[in-house]
Amino acid sequence: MISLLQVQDLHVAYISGAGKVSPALEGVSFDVLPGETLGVLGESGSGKSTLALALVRLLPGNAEIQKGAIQFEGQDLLRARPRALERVRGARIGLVFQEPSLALHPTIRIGKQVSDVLAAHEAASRAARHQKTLQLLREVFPADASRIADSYPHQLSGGQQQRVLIAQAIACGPSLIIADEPTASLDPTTQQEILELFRMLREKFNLSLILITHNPPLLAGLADRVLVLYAGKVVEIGPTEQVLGSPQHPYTHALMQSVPPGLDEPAKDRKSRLRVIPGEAPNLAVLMNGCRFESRCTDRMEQCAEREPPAVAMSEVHAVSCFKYGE
Amino acid sequence: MIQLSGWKRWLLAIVVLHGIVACAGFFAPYDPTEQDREHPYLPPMRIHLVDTQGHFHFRPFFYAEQLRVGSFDQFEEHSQQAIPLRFFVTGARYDLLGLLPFRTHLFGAEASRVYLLGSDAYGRDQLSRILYGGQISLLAGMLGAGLTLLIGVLIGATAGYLGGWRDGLLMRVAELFMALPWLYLLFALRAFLPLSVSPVQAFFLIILVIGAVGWARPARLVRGVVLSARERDFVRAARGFGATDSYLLRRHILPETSSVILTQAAILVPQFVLAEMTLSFLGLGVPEPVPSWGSLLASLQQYSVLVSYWWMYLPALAIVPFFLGYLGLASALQQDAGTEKIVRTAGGSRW
Amino acid sequence: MRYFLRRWMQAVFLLIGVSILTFLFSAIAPGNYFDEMRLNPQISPETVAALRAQYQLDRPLPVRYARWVNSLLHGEMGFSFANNSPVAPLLWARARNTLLLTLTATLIAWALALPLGIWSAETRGRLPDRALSGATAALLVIPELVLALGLLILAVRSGWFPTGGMFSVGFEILSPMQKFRDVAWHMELPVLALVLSALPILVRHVRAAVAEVLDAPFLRAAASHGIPQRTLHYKYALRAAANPLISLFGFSLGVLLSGSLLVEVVMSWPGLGPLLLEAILARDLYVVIGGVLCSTIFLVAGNFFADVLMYWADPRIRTGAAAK
Amino acid sequence: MDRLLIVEKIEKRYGRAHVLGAKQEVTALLDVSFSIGRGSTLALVGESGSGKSTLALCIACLERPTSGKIVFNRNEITVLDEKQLREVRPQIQLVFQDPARSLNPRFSALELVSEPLLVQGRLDKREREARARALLGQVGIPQEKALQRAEEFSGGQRQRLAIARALSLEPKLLILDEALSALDCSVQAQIANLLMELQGRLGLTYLFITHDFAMAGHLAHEIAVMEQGRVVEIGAADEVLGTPNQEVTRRLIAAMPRLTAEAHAPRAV
Repeated sequence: MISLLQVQDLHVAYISGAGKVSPALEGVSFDVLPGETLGVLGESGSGKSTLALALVRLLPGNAEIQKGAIQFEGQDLLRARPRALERVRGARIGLVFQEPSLALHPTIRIGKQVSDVLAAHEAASRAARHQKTLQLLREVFPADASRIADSYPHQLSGGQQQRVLIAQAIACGPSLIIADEPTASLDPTTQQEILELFRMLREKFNLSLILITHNPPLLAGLADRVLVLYAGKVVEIGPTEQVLGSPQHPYTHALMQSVPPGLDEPAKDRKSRLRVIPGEAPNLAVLMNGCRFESRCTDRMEQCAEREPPAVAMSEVHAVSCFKYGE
Repeated sequence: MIQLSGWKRWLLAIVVLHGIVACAGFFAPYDPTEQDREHPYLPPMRIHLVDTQGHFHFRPFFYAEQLRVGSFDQFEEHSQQAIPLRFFVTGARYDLLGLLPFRTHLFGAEASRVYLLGSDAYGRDQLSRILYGGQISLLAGMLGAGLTLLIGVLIGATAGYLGGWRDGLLMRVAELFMALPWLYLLFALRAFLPLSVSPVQAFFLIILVIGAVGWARPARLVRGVVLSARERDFVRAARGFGATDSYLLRRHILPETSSVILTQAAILVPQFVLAEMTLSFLGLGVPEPVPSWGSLLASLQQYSVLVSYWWMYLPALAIVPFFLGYLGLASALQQDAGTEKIVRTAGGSRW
Repeated sequence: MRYFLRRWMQAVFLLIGVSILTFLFSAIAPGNYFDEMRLNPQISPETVAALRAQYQLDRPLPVRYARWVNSLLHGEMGFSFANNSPVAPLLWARARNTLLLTLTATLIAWALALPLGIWSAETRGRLPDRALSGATAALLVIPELVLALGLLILAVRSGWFPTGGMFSVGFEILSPMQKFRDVAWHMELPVLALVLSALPILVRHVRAAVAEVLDAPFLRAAASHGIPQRTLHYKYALRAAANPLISLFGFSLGVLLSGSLLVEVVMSWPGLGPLLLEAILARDLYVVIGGVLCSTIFLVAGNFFADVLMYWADPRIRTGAAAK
Repeated sequence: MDRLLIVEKIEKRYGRAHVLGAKQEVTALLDVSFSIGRGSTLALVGESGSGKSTLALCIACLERPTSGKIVFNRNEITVLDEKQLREVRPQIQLVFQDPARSLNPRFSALELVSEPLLVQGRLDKREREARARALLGQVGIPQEKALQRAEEFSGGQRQRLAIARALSLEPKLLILDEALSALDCSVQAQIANLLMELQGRLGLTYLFITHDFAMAGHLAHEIAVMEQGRVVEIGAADEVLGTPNQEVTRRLIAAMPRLTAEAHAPRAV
């Protein structure tokens, strides 16, 4: 199958006012197939939010894409003109953000905000847009779409606001949705509802989905493949069951160990200590030669501090960047 | 070289400017009240290095001025009488910083008085009057700002920390003061105080009036900071390990207000210098013969002065470097605090 | 509607408060019109006492306040001793001129400040923004007193503008059109002084308000939906910045009213400024109180207008979510 | 078993007086009763707005319940006045969700941890510093970082600082108000382990407030479930998790994200 999105060797860095460069992403490569869901797993400081913004070229002014290529539906987004980008954003790629309460304009009605997205990409009459807006809102609010359309953001709950953002993201029939921690600020039950909604919409519109999160269990049962980011680098990528079930990279392995066991485990196991990763994530502003995880790794070898480990293919679909599996 | 960051550089500039005014006695060639009836409204003198014969002199000199023949207010240079400018001369006695008696002046001349910035109706030296006038205006501004901030912080912190009806009452009163355009309020307060008073009384009267006018805005700002600080988790935590109110205020809450207070100070001082100038300009401030920047400008209210003696406007320009310094300090402080919000609530440099 | 009712009540309480406050201060004040009169050897102490009694200045404060409120309700606002006339007509003649000056300056200043501020925010950190910031800083360090005097000297020396007043000699015989032009010509200089003194503050505030919104997450979200930049800046950003800008409007009115007071005195414009100054020098109590109250009414009215705008612009107020 | 804390029928209502309108009242807690045994952990689970944090503030003596009684260490603390409360508060310490906000950013690590001792007037300056350094060691903060300011620490380290500070007065009860929620998975695990280790070593009692059933199941001996200001279910952790009685509990348990994919509806490929 031909990939929908192909990211190659992406490097992004933040440049401080004093000209100090601290890399956020280094050599990130992956692809997304049509209709596929890719989970991006990373803890704070791993560069996962930077990745989301870099994909649609909405990085803040102090960030710089240093090199790489982002092929999407046959064009390189890193070389696209601003007008071409406006035609891609919202129309072909939809974005869903972490804080829904901040991502909606506070003084414009919901319906208007959704139809503005349509207006930006489609030449249609006002009445047609209104119809389409209601239809879109019905996808996410089967019960009371028209009441929601007349509301202002502050009148909605966090979960409802997130649904509106999703409606905006799918408004123009995109082929890819990028969701950056879409459920982090929500209650557990609302969280499940939103994930369920993603699952439903994905089937219905044959969407590809990039789901970015710090919480591994969220990806189980939703993502087809998982990409693990650590300190700006891809450490492991592969099918979800393999990456979460039998992680190969020492970091992924340790991360999965540190998740509290589920209810299916016997009670006495639950009261034991969790396995933890010692130490702290590295400071990226300090130049490093070797593996980023070297100082915290239990399996470290001599070469780990000297060179960066290359990606090693465990199988056709599973790759790990670690010297444990050869050069 | 010491590298000074942001606001400290501006603070240094302000300190230097104030230093010059504070040592007015040294920089001013004459006593500000000393009259020279021979030379009323003398335009600023030209300082020469080359004489009429084309000879170059290392020591700057000026020509004595004499009345033009047939005129009673037009002067011309007396080209035969070149008077050299002397530095560190001994002249009128003054108290440096109000303490040390001194007689040395930065510059002066022997045969005739030198008027670098011209003279006024009584032949008083404008430069000296500007320098001495600055002492009154700046001191009034600073003391007024100090008084305002004291009242403002006291009321703001009380209202914010106590909350409840006391907060409501104090803030309603603050709104009362802010509902008035500030110059009207200043006028009203001044109107109800005695008109003809001695210069010293007038000076303190003005500080009192200015101080009473401006407290509402800093009070509201401080209250806002205190109110939000009081609800901070770290204040809760400190209460949790048994901290008393006075400890919380001292260690956790008031330090939060420091950047607001500093910024307000940088905004209020020039505002209040201007307030003093305005009152004195309108004849409601420090009376003659004591100079202040405002009363120096008062003569411009006469049409004839406006038309003929442009140098009477020079005192107005003296405040520009001071304003620049304070504006720079305020912006640098705000940038330091990392919020443009304070700029907005503080309202630029005027109400 | 409860919102308006509440605002209206607040405004009324505010005016009552200001009037009581000014009365209170006037009561503490040593000296009044008749004390100055007593210094005049040609007027006998008995006459002064009689006059004091006639105007009931010897009565306690609450009584005087009640009498003053009563005369206010009769459209007089007390009595001016110096002008020997009720205060209200005096004030009204002058207040009109002050309003003319202030409102014209407000309109012009806002018409300039909005586009300049937005432009500055849009080009943050780049050349237009830096140039504008420099220009506003330069204007900001020149206080209005200095500015007004400087402009006046310019007028006197160049002869381009009239040097004060509101009318030319022989104003009465001019046709309405000529009258209008004559007043407009006299207004140029004071309005220029007011606009130049208010403009830097307004531009800076507009810039800050818009710049803050341009950084807001919802604008980035809207951009991620492909909404074009023009719509983003002129529709989304301005609407979101409306709130601080509207409250800035009330504030700007206060600045300009104060500024106007000074400019009027310097340029001898027959507004409240000169009247108030004369009244202060003559200790003409009720005129001072009236003038202060008058300015408060202007400001309160301006703020009320801003509240109406705010209600219209912000649904959070309409739906009562901002009540807390 | 000996109960360290007994909460009986407490209620908390907030009244908001209004100038024009009538007084509005919000009920945050309604008829809440439970108890915690010495040296054990009770997890309080509920969604946002269920009244968990209000309850925490009431128990920490930072808010007064409108009615009901709280007995701590055999003393009824709901009847004490402000001065007496100041004596009790050190024995009950709170750790907040966001350490960035619960630590004064102007203070150094050492100042932060020794502040409670200073406030309580315990020990002299040298002893305080020695004690603070020992505490930093206990929570795994390296000694060379003792003089860094709070804002220079990472999120996990800040939470360690907050715990060290809470421990400095040797409290009997530690209230952990969503203390792990803002942290990354791997950091959560580190702090969870630290908490278990401290409990074992110092015999601490925990009130663990969370919306995360997985972590509650891992840390707690007993679980109480809250909804709309009430405790709707309470019992031993395994019973509540294994055989939930209430609809809310079942819903919350069902919403727990699980690593094993079978938990979810299989996806048609």
